[in-house]
Amino acid sequence: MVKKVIYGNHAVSYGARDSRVEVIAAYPITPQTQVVELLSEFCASGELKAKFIKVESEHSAMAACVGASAAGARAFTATSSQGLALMHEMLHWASNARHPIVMANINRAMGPPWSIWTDQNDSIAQRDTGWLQFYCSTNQEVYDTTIQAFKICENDKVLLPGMLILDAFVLSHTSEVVDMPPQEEIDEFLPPYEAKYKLDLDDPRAFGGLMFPDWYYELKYKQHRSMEKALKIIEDVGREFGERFGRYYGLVEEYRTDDAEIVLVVSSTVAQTSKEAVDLLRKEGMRIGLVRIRTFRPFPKEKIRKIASKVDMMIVIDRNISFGSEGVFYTETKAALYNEKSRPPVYGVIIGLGGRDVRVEDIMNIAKKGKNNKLEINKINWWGVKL
Amino acid sequence: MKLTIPEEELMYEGTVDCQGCGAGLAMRYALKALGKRTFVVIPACCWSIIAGPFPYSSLQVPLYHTAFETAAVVSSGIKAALEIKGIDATVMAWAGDGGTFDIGIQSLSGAAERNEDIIYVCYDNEAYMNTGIQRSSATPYKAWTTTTPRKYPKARPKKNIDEIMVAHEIPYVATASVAYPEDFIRKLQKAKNIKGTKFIHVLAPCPTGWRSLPEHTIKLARLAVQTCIFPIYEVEDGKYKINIKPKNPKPVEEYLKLQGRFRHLTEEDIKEIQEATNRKWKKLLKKEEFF
Amino acid sequence: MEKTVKKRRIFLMEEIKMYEVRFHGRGGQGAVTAATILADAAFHEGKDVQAFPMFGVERRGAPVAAFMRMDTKPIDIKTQIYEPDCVVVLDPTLMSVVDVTKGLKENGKIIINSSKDPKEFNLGKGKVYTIDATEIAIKHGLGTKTNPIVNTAILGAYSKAVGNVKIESIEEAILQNAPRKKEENRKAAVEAYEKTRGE
Amino acid sequence: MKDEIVLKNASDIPPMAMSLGTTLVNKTGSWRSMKPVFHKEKCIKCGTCWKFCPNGSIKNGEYPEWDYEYCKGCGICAEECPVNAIEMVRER
Repeated sequence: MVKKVIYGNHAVSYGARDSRVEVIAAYPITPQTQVVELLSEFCASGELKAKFIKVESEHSAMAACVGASAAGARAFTATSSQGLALMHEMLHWASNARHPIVMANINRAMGPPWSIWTDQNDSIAQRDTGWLQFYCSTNQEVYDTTIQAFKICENDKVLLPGMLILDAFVLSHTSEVVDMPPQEEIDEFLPPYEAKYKLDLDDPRAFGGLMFPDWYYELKYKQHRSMEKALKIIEDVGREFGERFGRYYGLVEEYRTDDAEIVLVVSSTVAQTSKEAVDLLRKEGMRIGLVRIRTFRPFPKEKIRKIASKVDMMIVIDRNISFGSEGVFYTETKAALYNEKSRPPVYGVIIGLGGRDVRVEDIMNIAKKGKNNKLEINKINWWGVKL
Repeated sequence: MKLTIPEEELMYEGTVDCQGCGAGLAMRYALKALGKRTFVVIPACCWSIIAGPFPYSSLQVPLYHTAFETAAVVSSGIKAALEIKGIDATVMAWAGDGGTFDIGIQSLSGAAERNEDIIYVCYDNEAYMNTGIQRSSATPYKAWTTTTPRKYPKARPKKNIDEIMVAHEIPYVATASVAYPEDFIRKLQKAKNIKGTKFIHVLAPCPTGWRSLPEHTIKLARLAVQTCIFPIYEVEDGKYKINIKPKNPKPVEEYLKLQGRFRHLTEEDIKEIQEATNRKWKKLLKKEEFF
Repeated sequence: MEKTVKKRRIFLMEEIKMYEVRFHGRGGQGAVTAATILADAAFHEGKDVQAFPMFGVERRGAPVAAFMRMDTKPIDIKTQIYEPDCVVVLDPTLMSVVDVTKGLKENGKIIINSSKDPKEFNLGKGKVYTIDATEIAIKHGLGTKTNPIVNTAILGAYSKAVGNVKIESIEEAILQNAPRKKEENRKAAVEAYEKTRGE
Repeated sequence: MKDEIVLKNASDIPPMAMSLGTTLVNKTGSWRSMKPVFHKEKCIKCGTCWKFCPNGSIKNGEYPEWDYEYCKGCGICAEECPVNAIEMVRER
């Protein structure tokens, strides 16, 4: 076991290395570059036996991964923001063709204006491409999730690509302690990828050709069913990982929700800062907890319903905005609850777009405002916007 | 019968290409040349349809359909996977002119610059035929397409993709024509044994889009060469060799007049095309002489 | 997942003795590396740590900052550092362009790479320590005369001035993290540790 | 190989559009309006017709044999035959 103080970006690289990825294709973009720099060194030193294709664009990065995965290799890439947007077409391709590619996306705001700082609009915009999405909150989780993502995505019942997501700078460029288990133990947890469907000289088949309306619909049904089945696989894999390595993961993380009246719905690093806020508010006597949505696709509707059934108020804090609607976690949370017999009021707050720092005081004040019925229920609460 | 090309057929009948399709014929030759240990990658183009549809395939080798602009890079990805798994096989990208000259040129250039070990074949029918004959940058000067009406035919010459590929300093660039299958097959077999990026540009007449007779496909593919409109040459490690040198090139008019897409040409237009053709042919002869 | 998280978080806020450090340097001087090495050293003493650069675009020569946070308990907070306990100044010429004491806690410490006596600095708050890290770096062949690399030497001064990370841990972290001239870097830190002057 | 693949419900298909059979199910002979008719006496067995058939619908033997189940009747064989041994006649 190695414990190291490493960047979030390097946690991705180590995670990919320890997952023994076979083909990497990537294009540099701030703030992702350290991921591919370290992977290049791993490949150059022979520490990782992988083919690294240094492509000319992110679109090609994903396309190369698609090709590699189609031929049965474990494929990996990393990107951010504009790069992810450029990949968009191939994200659909990867998912529709059922390639269990794993990608790290560093959440970075979309331009213009140029911004290199974090918010979730880049990955949220890819919500409907059929990728699993895991929003990570610590470097340890980044490393652990990279490895788990392969196991989840390559599962026969899933066979879908997965995206692990980390905040620009707040995680990508922040060094934290990361515990990396010995390679043999990871190999046991994550055996080599044996593709059930692949390009094969001995069984030559065509993949992805024209399909008339008589069957396309059924394929989409199957794709969605696989997403639904992934809910259980994610929990199973997270549990197995915990049993082996002592760190348990699931669809959501609950924090001090047992007797909570108010629950914050948060994600990514905002969730970590919010834990401090919850601790301080608890000290002041507020019965508050939080639920961190780790898995956004598939969306953990049942978990949200269960938590909602026990509380008086939910406040969803989004670091993204669906223009003309509202924060996307807010929409999804409400949608999960709409048909419940009793459900708490759900408030929506937007915060920290373009990397504006989210501080403990911000979260505390949001919660207090909610508690005092000062948040607006049918409007977006734009936290900290200069009006 | 006397056979001058390999007998083995690796393409099934029942393909849904138009009567007299040059692209269908080109694939038949390519698979004969490369054999069973070949992976084929096809981006959006006529062959996206010809190869299927679900649940059927017309090829006896593994085939991956991919997005329009990704033939070269998906092939790179497949090759990388095969290399890491120790599988020795040829990966062939098979794209139309739109997917090569236009939307696919970025990933093609990237793959060529990296010298990916793939064969990239562009079957050129000189327009977006699968979507219904829209102009591409491979469409010749003054040609009619549905987006270059006769009143305003294409105002710019065909892009010289071969020289663009030569400029990448890849080990092998060649042109070919479906009228000369022995030459095309020899080039593919040569390419198969060269490591690095190989680019082969094959002229594949399209009766539907060229407004020509289906039975004229070979005739046109031959006339294109004999008029020097589409010279057949190869560039190996930067060295030029013209493989078919018409002693007395035929007038371009013979080629143009068989195609409805050039029906509107005036005598002056034809003269202009003849002059441009002569100029380009001379330039190529000089290149062969000097390089 | 839920269970483990709760088990590990049973502390109350007053128990938190988080220590936050801000480094000031210029792009290319290795402020971020200094923060990372210090974090690594603290980690080896059993602390939980974070180190991060100023979130932005770093350009060679332009003023930059880097940060380090350590605690005896797990650190959840993911915000920037506004009120550091300590400030480390790698390049004294920055002091005329950057307010290095901004947000510094009243009883905070300031470590400056300078040949001057600490008393010569009148910053209005904090306790000043000085070390001529430039001279030490040149002496040990770190960087060039025009561009000495002082980020390891200054950590020796940190250890002496602040005392919450042992010099041995810093030496160890330097040996593990310095890309080259490991031993020279270690010696520079030790020499700086010995020569650090306080008010 | 020529059999049509019969699919009834979602469980019959793989999770992606993977081929399960060959295009031999498409009897493209039905496209034909003109049919190549072979005049054996003129044939010099040069193989030109076989070589240029876009779909490989001419089989190689001592003499060429047309696979009318698939031949689309494009007429290339007749056009290219150096000795006019192939004649295109209207289908009835």
